[in-house]
Amino acid sequence: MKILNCPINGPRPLQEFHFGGELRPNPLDRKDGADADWADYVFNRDGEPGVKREWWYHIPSGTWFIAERDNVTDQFQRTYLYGAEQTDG
Amino acid sequence: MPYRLLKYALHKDHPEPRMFRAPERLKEEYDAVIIGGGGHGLGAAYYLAKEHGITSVAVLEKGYIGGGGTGRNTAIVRSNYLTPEGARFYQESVDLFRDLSREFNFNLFYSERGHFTLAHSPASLNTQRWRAEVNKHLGIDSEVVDRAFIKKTVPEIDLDAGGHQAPIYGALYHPPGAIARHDAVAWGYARGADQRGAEIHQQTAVTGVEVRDGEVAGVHTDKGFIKTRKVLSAVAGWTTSITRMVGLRTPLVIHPLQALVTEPLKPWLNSIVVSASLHLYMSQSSRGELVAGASLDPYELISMRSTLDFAEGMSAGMLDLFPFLGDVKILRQWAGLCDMTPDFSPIMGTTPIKGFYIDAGWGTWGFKATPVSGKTMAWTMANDHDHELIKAFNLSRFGRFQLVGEKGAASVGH
Amino acid sequence: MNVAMNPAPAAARRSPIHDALEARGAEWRDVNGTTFAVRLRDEPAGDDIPAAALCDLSGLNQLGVKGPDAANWLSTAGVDVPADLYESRPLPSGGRVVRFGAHEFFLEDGIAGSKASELSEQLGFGAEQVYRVEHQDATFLLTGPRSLDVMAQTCGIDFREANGGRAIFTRVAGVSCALLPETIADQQAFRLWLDPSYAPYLWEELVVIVESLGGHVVGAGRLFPDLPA
Amino acid sequence: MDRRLPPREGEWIDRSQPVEFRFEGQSLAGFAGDVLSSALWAHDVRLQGRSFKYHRPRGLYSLAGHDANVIVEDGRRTNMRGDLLPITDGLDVYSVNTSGGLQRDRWRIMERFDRFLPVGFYYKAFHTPRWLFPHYENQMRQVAGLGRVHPGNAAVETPKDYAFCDLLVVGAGPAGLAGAIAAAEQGLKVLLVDEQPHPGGSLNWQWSGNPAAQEQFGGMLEQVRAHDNIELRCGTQAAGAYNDYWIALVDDRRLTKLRAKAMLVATGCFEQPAVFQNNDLPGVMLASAAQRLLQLYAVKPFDRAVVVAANSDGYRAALDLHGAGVEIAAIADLRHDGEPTGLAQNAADAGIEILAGCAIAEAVPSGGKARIQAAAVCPLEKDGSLRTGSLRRIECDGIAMSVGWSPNVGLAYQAGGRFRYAEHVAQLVPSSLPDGLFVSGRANGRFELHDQIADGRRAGLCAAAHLGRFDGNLPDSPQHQASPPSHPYPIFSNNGKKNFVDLDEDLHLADFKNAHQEGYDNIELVKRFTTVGMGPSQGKLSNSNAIRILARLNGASINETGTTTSRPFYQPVRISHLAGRRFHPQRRTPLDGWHRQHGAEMMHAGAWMRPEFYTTSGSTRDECILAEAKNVREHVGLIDVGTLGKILVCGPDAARFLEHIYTGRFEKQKVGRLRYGVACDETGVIIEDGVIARLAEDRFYVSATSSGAAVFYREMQRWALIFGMKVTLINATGHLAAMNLAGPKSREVLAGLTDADLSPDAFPYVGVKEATVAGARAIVMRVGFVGELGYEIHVPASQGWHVWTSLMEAGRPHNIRPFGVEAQRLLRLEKGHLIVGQDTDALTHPFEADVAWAIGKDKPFFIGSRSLDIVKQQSLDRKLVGLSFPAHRSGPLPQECCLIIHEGEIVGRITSIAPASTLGHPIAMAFLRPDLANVGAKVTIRTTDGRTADAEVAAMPFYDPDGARQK
Repeated sequence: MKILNCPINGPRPLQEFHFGGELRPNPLDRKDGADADWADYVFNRDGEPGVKREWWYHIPSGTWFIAERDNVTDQFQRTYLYGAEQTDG
Repeated sequence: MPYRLLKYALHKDHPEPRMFRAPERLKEEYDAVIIGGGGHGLGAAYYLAKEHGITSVAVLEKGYIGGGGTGRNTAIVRSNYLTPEGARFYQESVDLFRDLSREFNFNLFYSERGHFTLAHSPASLNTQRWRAEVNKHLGIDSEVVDRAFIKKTVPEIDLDAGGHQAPIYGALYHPPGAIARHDAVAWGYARGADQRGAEIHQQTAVTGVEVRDGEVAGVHTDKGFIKTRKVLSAVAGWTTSITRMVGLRTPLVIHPLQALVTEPLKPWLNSIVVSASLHLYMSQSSRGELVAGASLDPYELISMRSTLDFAEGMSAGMLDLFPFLGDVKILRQWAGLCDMTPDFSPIMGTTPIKGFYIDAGWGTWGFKATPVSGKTMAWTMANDHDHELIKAFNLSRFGRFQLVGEKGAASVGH
Repeated sequence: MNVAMNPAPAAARRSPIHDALEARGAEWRDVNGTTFAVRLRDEPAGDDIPAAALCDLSGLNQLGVKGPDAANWLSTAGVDVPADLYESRPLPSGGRVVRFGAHEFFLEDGIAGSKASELSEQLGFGAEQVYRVEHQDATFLLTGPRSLDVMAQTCGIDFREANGGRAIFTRVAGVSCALLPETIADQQAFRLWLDPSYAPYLWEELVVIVESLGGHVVGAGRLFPDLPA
Repeated sequence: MDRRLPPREGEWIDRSQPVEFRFEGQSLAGFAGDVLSSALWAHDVRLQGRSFKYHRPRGLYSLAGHDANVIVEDGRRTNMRGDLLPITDGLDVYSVNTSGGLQRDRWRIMERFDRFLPVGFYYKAFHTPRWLFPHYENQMRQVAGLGRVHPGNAAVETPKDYAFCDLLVVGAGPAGLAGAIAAAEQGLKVLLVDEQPHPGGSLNWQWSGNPAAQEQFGGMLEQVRAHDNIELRCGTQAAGAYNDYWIALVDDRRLTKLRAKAMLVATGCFEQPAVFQNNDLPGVMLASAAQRLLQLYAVKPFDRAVVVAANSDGYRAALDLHGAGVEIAAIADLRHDGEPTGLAQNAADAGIEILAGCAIAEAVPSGGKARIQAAAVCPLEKDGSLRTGSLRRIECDGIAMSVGWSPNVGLAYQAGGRFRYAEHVAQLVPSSLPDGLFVSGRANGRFELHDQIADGRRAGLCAAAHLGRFDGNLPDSPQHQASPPSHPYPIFSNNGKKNFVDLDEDLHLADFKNAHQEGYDNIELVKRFTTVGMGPSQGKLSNSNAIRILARLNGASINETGTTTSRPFYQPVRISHLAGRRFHPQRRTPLDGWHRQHGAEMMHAGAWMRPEFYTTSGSTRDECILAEAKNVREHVGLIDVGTLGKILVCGPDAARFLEHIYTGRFEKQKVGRLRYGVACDETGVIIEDGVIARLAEDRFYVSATSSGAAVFYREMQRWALIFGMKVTLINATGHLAAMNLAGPKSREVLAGLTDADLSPDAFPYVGVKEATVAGARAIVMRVGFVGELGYEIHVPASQGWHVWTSLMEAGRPHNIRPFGVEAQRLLRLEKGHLIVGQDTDALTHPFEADVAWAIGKDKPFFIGSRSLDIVKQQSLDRKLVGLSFPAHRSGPLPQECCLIIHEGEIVGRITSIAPASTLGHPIAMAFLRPDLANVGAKVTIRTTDGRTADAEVAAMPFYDPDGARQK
C-alpha cells in the first residue's frame, strides 16, 4: 500500500485516506458565467495524464489537504494544507 | 468429438492461416481511422466493412490487439440495466453476442450461466426490483428472487454472510447473464474486419489528431501521418490522452479496476454472483478458475498496478459468501483501466469536432457492450449522426444537464 | 441485571460495552458518577498483568473543547495547555489533556481526578468562541508484553518508533482511533479512544486477539489497585 | 524399493521422527522434513501426478515448489503441490484431476486424441449448433480444473500481522546472507526471509560437497543469527511487492504485511528445462531437483542417469550424483567445446563419458510411460539442430537437465525493476531499478559463489547508503567472466510431438509454431492463445523457453520479443490468509442492548444496527408495525434515532456557512428555532436533508441522515476551507444518544423528567431548547417527522440508556411503547415526508422532489444553485406525488420500485409504499410524469407478477394536512 504524507499526521498508509477528487476552482468565482461554462465546471474534469492537484482526507483525524500527484506513476510529489501552497513544500 | 477437429488429425501441417494480415506499412489515406485495437475498435471496423461497405479503414493499436480492457475484464455479459436507454442498448449487445461464435465461426465460449445481483438490504432489494421491472417491461429476462431461490440455485452460498456482513435479502436474477472468452472476442472481430478489408496495425501509436477548422483532417502516428476525415477514439482508459489531442473536455476520470483468479478447480459454481455491498463479483471460468473482481479503485490512476488491499478485500468477500473457500489459493491478480463518467453511462457518438467520434466512458461495462458499440459506432460514423440506441449517450448530455440515470443501479455494476 | 443490584445514580453513565462486560460477570463499582468494571469473573487470580491485558476505562470523565479561544479558556482554568499538536500533558488532579488540533483539546480525568468533569460543568452548553466537543469516547487500555502483537494484528503503525506521550490518529481493526502509547508498571501500553458507537465491535475484535495471544480481559482494579471505593 | 540413502551432512529430514502417510490409498513412511514428493520418490513412487490436458504421467521435476503436475488433495484442502507439502502423520492425499485414480486414470485416453486437439482447438469447434454448446462446455468443465472444493468445510479465520523493517532481504542464499550481514553492520534493521524451511539456498544442495563453501556458509549463518539487527524468517515467501515496499509475506500460518524502506532481491534463479521428446516423463528432472533430492532428503534420484548439461552446474550435479552412487552413463554437453573448467577433468576422472556437442533427442519411456528406460542422445549440428541420423541409445532410469537458468525476479519487477536480456549470461539482468530496490547474486547474473557473496555484500552496502547509513566507497559488482550459464536455445525437435515447453498446460513445441502461424506472434498474444505461463506455476519453468521460441519464429532478439508482465503472487496464496480476521466495523447506539432485550428485530442500516420493529408474540411483522404506529398516533411512542448525523456548526460565520450548504435561509433564523434543510451537490441533486436548530447566535445543531452523515460532515469540512469561513465544525454523531418521544401523551411523559418549560408557548412546535432530561444535559427539539406532538431528545451517549429507561418508566402510565424504523417510515409516509435515498435517487433535484419550497428566495448562492437555475428552465420529467389505494380491494399490491404504466409506457415508479396505514388504506409515494399527476387522477401500477393495481393521485400529507396534531 502506498504511503501518503499527511501535512498534519505525517506518512501513513493510503488506507487511512479518502480521495477527494481534483482541486477545482471555488464555485463562488464561477457562478456568474454562462450556462455552458457552468456545465463545464460542474461536469468536466482534467482527467489527462500528468501531475494533478488533488484533495485528500485523512480519515482518523478528519484532515483535508492537497496533494500533488502524478496520475501515471502514482508518485506523490508534495502535500500541503489548502491555501498553504505558497508557504509549504 | 466434433468432426471439425478431424481436419487437424488428417493434416500433417497445421491447417490454419493467419487470423489477420500484418500490413507492412500505413497507407497515405483511409476513409476512417480507428484508434484502439480492442474489442470496440475492432468491432467498429468489422461493422463498418460488413454493414456499411467502408473497408478503407485502419485500426491503430499501440500495443497488441485486445491488450487493454478487452483482455483484462472478467468477461461478464448481461443486459439487466436500470434505465431503458441502458437496458435496450445492452440487450442488443446480448443478442449480438449470442450469435457471434457462429458469425465468426470461432468459439467465444459464450456461456449463459445466470447472473445474481445480491441485495444485502431492503433498500438494495428495491433497486434490484426497479431494474427487474424496467427489464421486464422491455422484454428482458430479469426477476427479483428470494433467499430460497438463491439457495436452490447456488447451494454453496452462505446467505447470512457468516454474520460478517448484512444478510442477503434477495437478488436480482438475470438468466441470460453470461461469460465469454474475452480475448477471443477481439480476435474474432479482428479476423472478420481483416477479411473484409480493414487493416490492423499493431505497435502503432497515435501521437496527434489533426483538426482543421473544426474538422478532422488526419492522424499523426509514430509511423507517419495518415489523411482521413473520420476518426474514432475507442481507447477506454487512454481516452483522456486522445481527447487532449483534439482539445475536447469531458467528464472522464480514469480509475483502475482490479481482478484476480484462483487456481483451477473442478466445476462447482455455475452462476455469476455479484454483491455490491461486498464489492465482489465472481464466476467460474470454463477452465475452472474462480474469476473475481471488485469495484473501481478508490482513486484516479492511469496505471495498471496491483494492490494487496484489493486481494485482501476480495478474499474477505469471497469467504463471507463462500466460507469453505479458505484453503483455495489465489493464483494471480491484475488490473485494467476504466474511464468513468458521472452518470455511469458511456459517452458515445458524434462530438463538436466534425469527423471525430468518441466511444468512451465504459467504466466497468465495456466488455459486455463490445458488439453493440461496434455496431452503433460504425453506423454513426457511416451516417455522421448518432445511432438511435446511443442518442442518450452523446457527450453533449452533460452540457444539457440530461444525465442518464444508470448510477442508481449501485456501485458495482457487473 | 446487575444494574438492579448496584442501583445507578440519577444521571448514571454507562460504558458502551457495558453488556459485554456484564456477560463476563463484571463486578461494578461507582466512581465519580460512573460504573467501572473493577473485576471480571474469569480474570486470572493475582495482581500480575498477563501477556496482554485489555481493560475498559470508558467511565473516565472527558471533555472536548474547540474554537479560537479554547487554549486561552483552558489556560485560564489552570490547565497546562500542550503547545504542540498531539502532545499530552498531565491534568493537575491526574488524567491528561491532549492537543487534538490547532484549536481543539481533549481532556480525560484519571480514575480519581475531576478536572475534566469540573471544567465540563463550568462550560455548560458552551462559551464565547469555546465550543463543547461532545466526547463520550470509549477508552480502552491495552497493556502487557504482547500488546505490541495485538497492535500488529490490527494497526499499520510501527509502534517501536512511536513517541510515548503523543497521540496518534489512526485506524485499529478498521476503526478510527486516537491512540496514546504509554507505560504502565514498566509495560508498554496503549490507550485507545474511539467513537462509542464502534466500541462494542472493536472490543469484541480486540478480545479475540488478546485471548488468542494468551492475554485476558481485566477489570480496572487490576491496573489501578488504588481505585477509590 | 527404498531409495533412501544413509544420513548425509546437512540433510533436512529428521530421522528420529518417522512419519506415516497415505498416497492414493497406499500407506507409506517418511521422515519429518520430507515433502510429499521426496517421501514418494524415496519409495520409488515416480508416478506422482497426471498432466492437465493429456493426463500423461508426471513425477518430481523441480522439487522447488513449481511442480504443477504433482497436485494432491485430502478432502479438505486442495491443489497442494507435492514438492511443497510437508508430510505429517496421518496425511492422506490423492492426486487431483484423475478419473479412477492416478494409476488407472481413465482420462489418459486424452493423449490418443492429441492430433485432434491442437493449440486453441476449443476455439475451432463446439459452437455450432448453438444449442449443443452448453453440453460441450459442461464436458470440458468436468475435465478441466484441478482439485475439488468441499462446501461443507468450515470457515478458517487466520490472523494477519503488520511488520516493519529498514531492509527486506528476500532469499537467504549466499547473496542474501552476505547482503543482510553487510546492511545490518551499518545499522539497518534487516528482515531476511527465505521460502525454504532452512536458510542457505543453493549452499544446501549445490555446494554441500564443498568444504570451503560449507565453512563460509556456516560463518555467515552464525553472523546472521548473532546479529541483533537481523531477523531471519524461514518458510516465508515474499509473495508480492506493492507500492512503497509494501510486501506480502506468506508463511504457513499467516499473511504478514511488511513495510520495508528498501528491498534486496537475492532470490536466485529457477533452473530451466531442456525441450525434447518426452522431457516430461517421471525420471526426467532438473539437475537441481536431483541435487535437492539427494542433499536435502537423502534420496537417491536414479540408479543410472544421463546428464544433459550446458554449464558447470551440470558437471557439479553429475559429480554429486556419482558421489552418491548414481551411475552417470554420460554427460551430454550441448556445447560443442564442452566444459572449459577443471570440472570436465573431474568428471572424466570419475569415469563419466562426456559427449560434447550432443543433446537428448528423446527420453525413451518404459511401458506405461511412468518411467524412462533410456535416453536417445544425438549430436548437434552447428546451427543447434539435431543430427537425428546419429541417435545413440543410452540405457538409464533418469535424465538430469542442467541447461540454464531464469532469474527469479518477479518481485523486483513488481517493485518497479526493469530487465533486459544480456548475452554474456544468456538471461535477463536488471536494466533499471527504482530507488531502494537492489538485486544481487544469481538473480543479478552473478553465478560464481564468491561473486554471489561479493555481489550480495555490495547490495547490502548500497541499501545502507540509500538509507543514509553508509557513506563509504561502494564496492563494484563483480562481473560474470565465465561462459554463459544458460544455453541460448535448449530446444530440440526430432519431429516427435511430445516435447513439452509448458508442463502445467501441456503445451509442446508444435503448439507455439502453430499459434505463430495463426498470427499470434506477439508474446502477449502467444500467452493468451496458448495459455503458456497461465497454469499454477505461472510460467516459472516455461516463459523463458517460450520467449526463446517466439524470438526465433519471429527472427527477432529476446529483447525485441519482450517478456510478459509479472503479477503477484509468487506462489498461490490461500484465500483465508488474505482474508484474515475480516474486520467489518459495525456501529451500535447506546440503546442497542435494550432493544435486543426487548424483542427488537434488528436490521443493518449502513454501518449501524437499528430496531426494525419489536416482536409481540402472536402478531405478524406487519401487525407489530401497525400497532407501534397506532400507539404513536393514539398514545405515545419512543424511537431510538441515535443513528442520525449530529453536527455542530459554530462560529461567527455559522449561519452564512449553512446558507451556502443548504438551499434554505438561516441568517435570520431565531435562536431556539428549527428549520428543515435540503442540501444539494453541485449538479443540483439532493444529497441530504435534516433539521437545523439554532442554539445560539453562533451555534447551530444540524441533523443529517443516518447513512449520509459521515460523508456530509466530511464535505462540510471541505466547503468550510474552500469558502474560507470562520466556522468550527464538530461531528457528535456517535457521542450523542438520540430518541424521539412522539404522540399525544409525549408532553406528559417528558414533563416530569425535565427542567424545561414544555408549555406550548414556551416551547412551541419547531422549538429547540438546551435543558436537562432525567438529569442529563440535553438538546430537546420539537420536531414533526411522524406528525404528532413530539420531542427529539439528544443526550450524551453514556447517559442514553439512563434517559431512555427513565422515559419508558415515566411513560408506562401513558401506554408508552417503543417503535422501530418501519413504524417510523409508515408514520412519515402518512405525513408525506420524503426520505433522501429512498424517495430520491442519484439524479433527483428539488423541483422533482417537490421541495422547491425549501429553496431560499433570491439567495445569491448555495451549492447547486447555479445548476438549479439551469434545470429550472427545463420541463419537469417527473414529480414526487402521493398515491392512495382503496381500502377494500382485491389483487396484489405493488411493492417499492414497481412501475406506473400509461399507454404502454413507463411513466413513474413507486418510491415508498405502506400496505397498511393508520388511515385504514394503503398509501404510497411515487414519481410520476407531471401531466398525469393531478390530484384525483387514476394511475395503473404493474405489480411484480405482471398484474396491475389501480391507485389515485392524492394530496400529501395524507394525515393531518394542517399539522394540527404536531403543533
